[in-house]
Amino acid sequence: MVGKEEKKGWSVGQMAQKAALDIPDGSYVNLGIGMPELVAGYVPEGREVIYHTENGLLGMGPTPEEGQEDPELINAGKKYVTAIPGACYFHHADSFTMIRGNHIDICVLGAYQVSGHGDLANWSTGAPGAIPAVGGAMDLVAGDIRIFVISRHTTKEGEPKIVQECTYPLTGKNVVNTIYTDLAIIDVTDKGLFVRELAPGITFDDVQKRTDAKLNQYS
Amino acid sequence: MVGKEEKKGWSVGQMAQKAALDIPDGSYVNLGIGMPELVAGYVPEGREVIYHTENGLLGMGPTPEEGQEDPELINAGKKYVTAIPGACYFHHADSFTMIRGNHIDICVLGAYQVSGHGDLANWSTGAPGAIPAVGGAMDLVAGDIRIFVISRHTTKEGEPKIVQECTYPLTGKNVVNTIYTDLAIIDVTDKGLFVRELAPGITFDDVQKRTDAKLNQYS
Amino acid sequence: MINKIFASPAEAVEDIFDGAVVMISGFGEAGSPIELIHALIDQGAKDLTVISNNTGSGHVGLAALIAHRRVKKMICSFPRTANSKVFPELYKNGEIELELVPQGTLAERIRSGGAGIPAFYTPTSVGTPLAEGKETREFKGRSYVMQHALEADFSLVKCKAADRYGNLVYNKTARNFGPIMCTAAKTTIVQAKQILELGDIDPETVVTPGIFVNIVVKVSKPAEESKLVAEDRRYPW
Amino acid sequence: MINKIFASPAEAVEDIFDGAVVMISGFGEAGSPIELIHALIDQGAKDLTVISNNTGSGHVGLAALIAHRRVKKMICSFPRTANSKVFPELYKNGEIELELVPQGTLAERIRSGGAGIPAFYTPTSVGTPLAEGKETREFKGRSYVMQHALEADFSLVKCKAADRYGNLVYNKTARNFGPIMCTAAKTTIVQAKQILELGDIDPETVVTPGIFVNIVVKVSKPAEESKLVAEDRRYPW
Repeated sequence: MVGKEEKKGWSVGQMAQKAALDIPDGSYVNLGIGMPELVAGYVPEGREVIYHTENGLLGMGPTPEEGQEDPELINAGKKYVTAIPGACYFHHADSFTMIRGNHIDICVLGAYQVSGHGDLANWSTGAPGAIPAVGGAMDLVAGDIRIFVISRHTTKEGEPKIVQECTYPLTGKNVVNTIYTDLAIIDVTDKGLFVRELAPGITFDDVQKRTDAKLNQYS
Repeated sequence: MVGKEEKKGWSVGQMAQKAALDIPDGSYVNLGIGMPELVAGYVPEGREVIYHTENGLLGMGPTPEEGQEDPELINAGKKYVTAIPGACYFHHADSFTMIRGNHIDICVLGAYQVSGHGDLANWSTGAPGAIPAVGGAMDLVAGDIRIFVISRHTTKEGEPKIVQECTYPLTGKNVVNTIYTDLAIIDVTDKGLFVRELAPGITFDDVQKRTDAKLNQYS
Repeated sequence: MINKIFASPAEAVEDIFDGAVVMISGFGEAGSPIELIHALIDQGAKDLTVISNNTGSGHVGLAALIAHRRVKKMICSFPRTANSKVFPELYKNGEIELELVPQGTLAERIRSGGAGIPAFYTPTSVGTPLAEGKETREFKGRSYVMQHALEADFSLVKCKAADRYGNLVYNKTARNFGPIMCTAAKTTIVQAKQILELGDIDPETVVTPGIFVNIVVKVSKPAEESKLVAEDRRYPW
Repeated sequence: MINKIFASPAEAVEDIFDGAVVMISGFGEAGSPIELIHALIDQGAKDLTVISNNTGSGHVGLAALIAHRRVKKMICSFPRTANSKVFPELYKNGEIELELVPQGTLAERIRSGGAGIPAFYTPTSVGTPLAEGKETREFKGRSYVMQHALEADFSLVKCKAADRYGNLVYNKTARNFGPIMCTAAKTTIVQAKQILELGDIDPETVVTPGIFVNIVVKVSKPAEESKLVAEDRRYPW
């Protein structure tokens, strides 16, 4: 579709910051592996947000200092973490009670593809020979938790990731609420995709050109 | 059927003792309210038996000394109890995981009626205007837990409680393993009811006369 | 900042509305949030559906709520206990509805409500009057009954100690239905004997994670139901 | 007398038979009972179906069990992780079966197996390839997939401390699948860093009640999987 990636738009840190701004004070938040983990670093001062990691910790804190790592205190991405005062540990069935029972408020995930109706594909490219691995992604999107997707707007090859219909196997149908890319913040609504904010120097047409699904503007 | 109750046969304490003898060392046991509670007092020396009470305690100990009662440490019959070293507390869903999941080995219950196929009726007389109340009885008999019934052989009016078919609403179908009465120990088998032991001075015919269901003798 | 501590039982129950479904913890008096129930009586909400194992004793707590005709329907496993007078009377007169549920099924339905499981199969009650009208199904040659999740608008729960995040620990067999009821309501309201600082509860020993709790109120000396019943006290006094 | 303490991992796993279904606790290396798995490799049982969240790392623990061709089928949620080499290789060659289950569904299926619930409905995976061939059903206008319980012949679990009744406590996020796997096996075998006297574990803080545990063995200094993988160790050494 579009050639090389351009230097305009938000950095990854800025994308994380935009997502963080949409997390209200007092929220219970699950952050997916990778780019979503950055969001924790940008929550505005004065907001208290509690992080859940599905492997059994509510009240996840930052990465431990060197030498303080505990192989039995990790997050869902198997990285070393810490626990804040007021944290608690629990087993996997209780952890997914928090997820499936809609007790978590917001989940931030990465994506291979998001469709025009908010379908999400983020667990398998469906490529022959690939080892399928799903983890907790399907559980996180199955309930009424608000789903934020944070992702570059296009693939490394410049292919759109926001598509009319996903071609990769779905994680869930009609589950994404908002998409944060390097070019724009896009809300998924009953009436389609609406661009809520554009990155500096980016026009609506720039974004539409790099998007397979039809975009709309709030009037 | 038969007139007055006779003085022959086992006392209530002896009935409890007979049931206790059939509880192997190391068993996890749930005791119903009333006569079943007596069984705990007769477990032979050297056997370690762990008592479960479905309101959230494994390792229930004896009645507390006077003045030591805690209204937040009770059994399923709402009586004051104690907890032994090695006990633990848990919530109701976990408690019934122990029951429904067949982790409890033996449950001793009272009965209104037991049928010739081991059907049990012990929660409602079905009388019009009676307030139905089921508690945990149906859960206790639903799995593969061995069910001991401890009961007088007949009602106060001399009516048989071991009947061909229960006339009271069922607690469970084909659930009872052994019946301990003042007259006999009766095993419920695929081939019918078998008298395993007679109380002193009681003949097989004495028992059959006071029983509506057909009894058999082990050959 | 997260601070779930409210100043009084009255403030804690303020939003309970007419027609609400309310879960109330406790097994007999153990774990029954008597001060929250009394605050609810004062507040006045009516036509409630109450989910609780029993129906209360004497004329205090849940029994008093029922006596004041605030409860349209009880969902419970054991509506008659030694000192339960109010419910049986109303029930015999056809003035209150009853959905009788085996105790383990009641617990599992509540747990399912909290866990986002709409329905499950259980062997409990197969072949009994309590399975009548319910869907049954065989798995591996055995019969099971399908049961639906229970969810509530509010849960009223008693615990031993809480912190401002809503993390809870309980006391002995007063734990009973508390932890699962906390998960199954839109708004969970808890009375705690003690309020602790964040971190005072060892993260390994938290029984109810704060995510399941919305409102905590300190009641440092809760009334003992059995004493009130023995004195034949009636709420409101 | 009840004494569930066995002398060695070798004795603890002695009865595991060819074709057995074995649950193995752990999320990555946290909570993985590596000494029990190594004892199982030495013991020789084969054609196993293993239920575990991952498939192990490097050539130790679960990855080594798979490398020795003892595992016929894996039931897991995430079979590829950074250092997972053995499973992907065998899987690509069609030498091992895989049943891929979403993580929360895996947990709930195990919990159901332990709780005597044969099947339940979940919203997870509706409309995805993992729901294909499964029964779906609507409740209150939403679609759910029916999922069956998972049960095992044996569970291998790691914990922090145990007593002779089999009461267990865990360490931090190494708890993960341990408590539910303890409930879902005919025989639950646990390796504990510490053995405590009865009563040393506060009855309010027991995580796994002893009723769910059959065998406990002390492994005071369990190997750290990540270190072994970094050193490229292979079991048996």
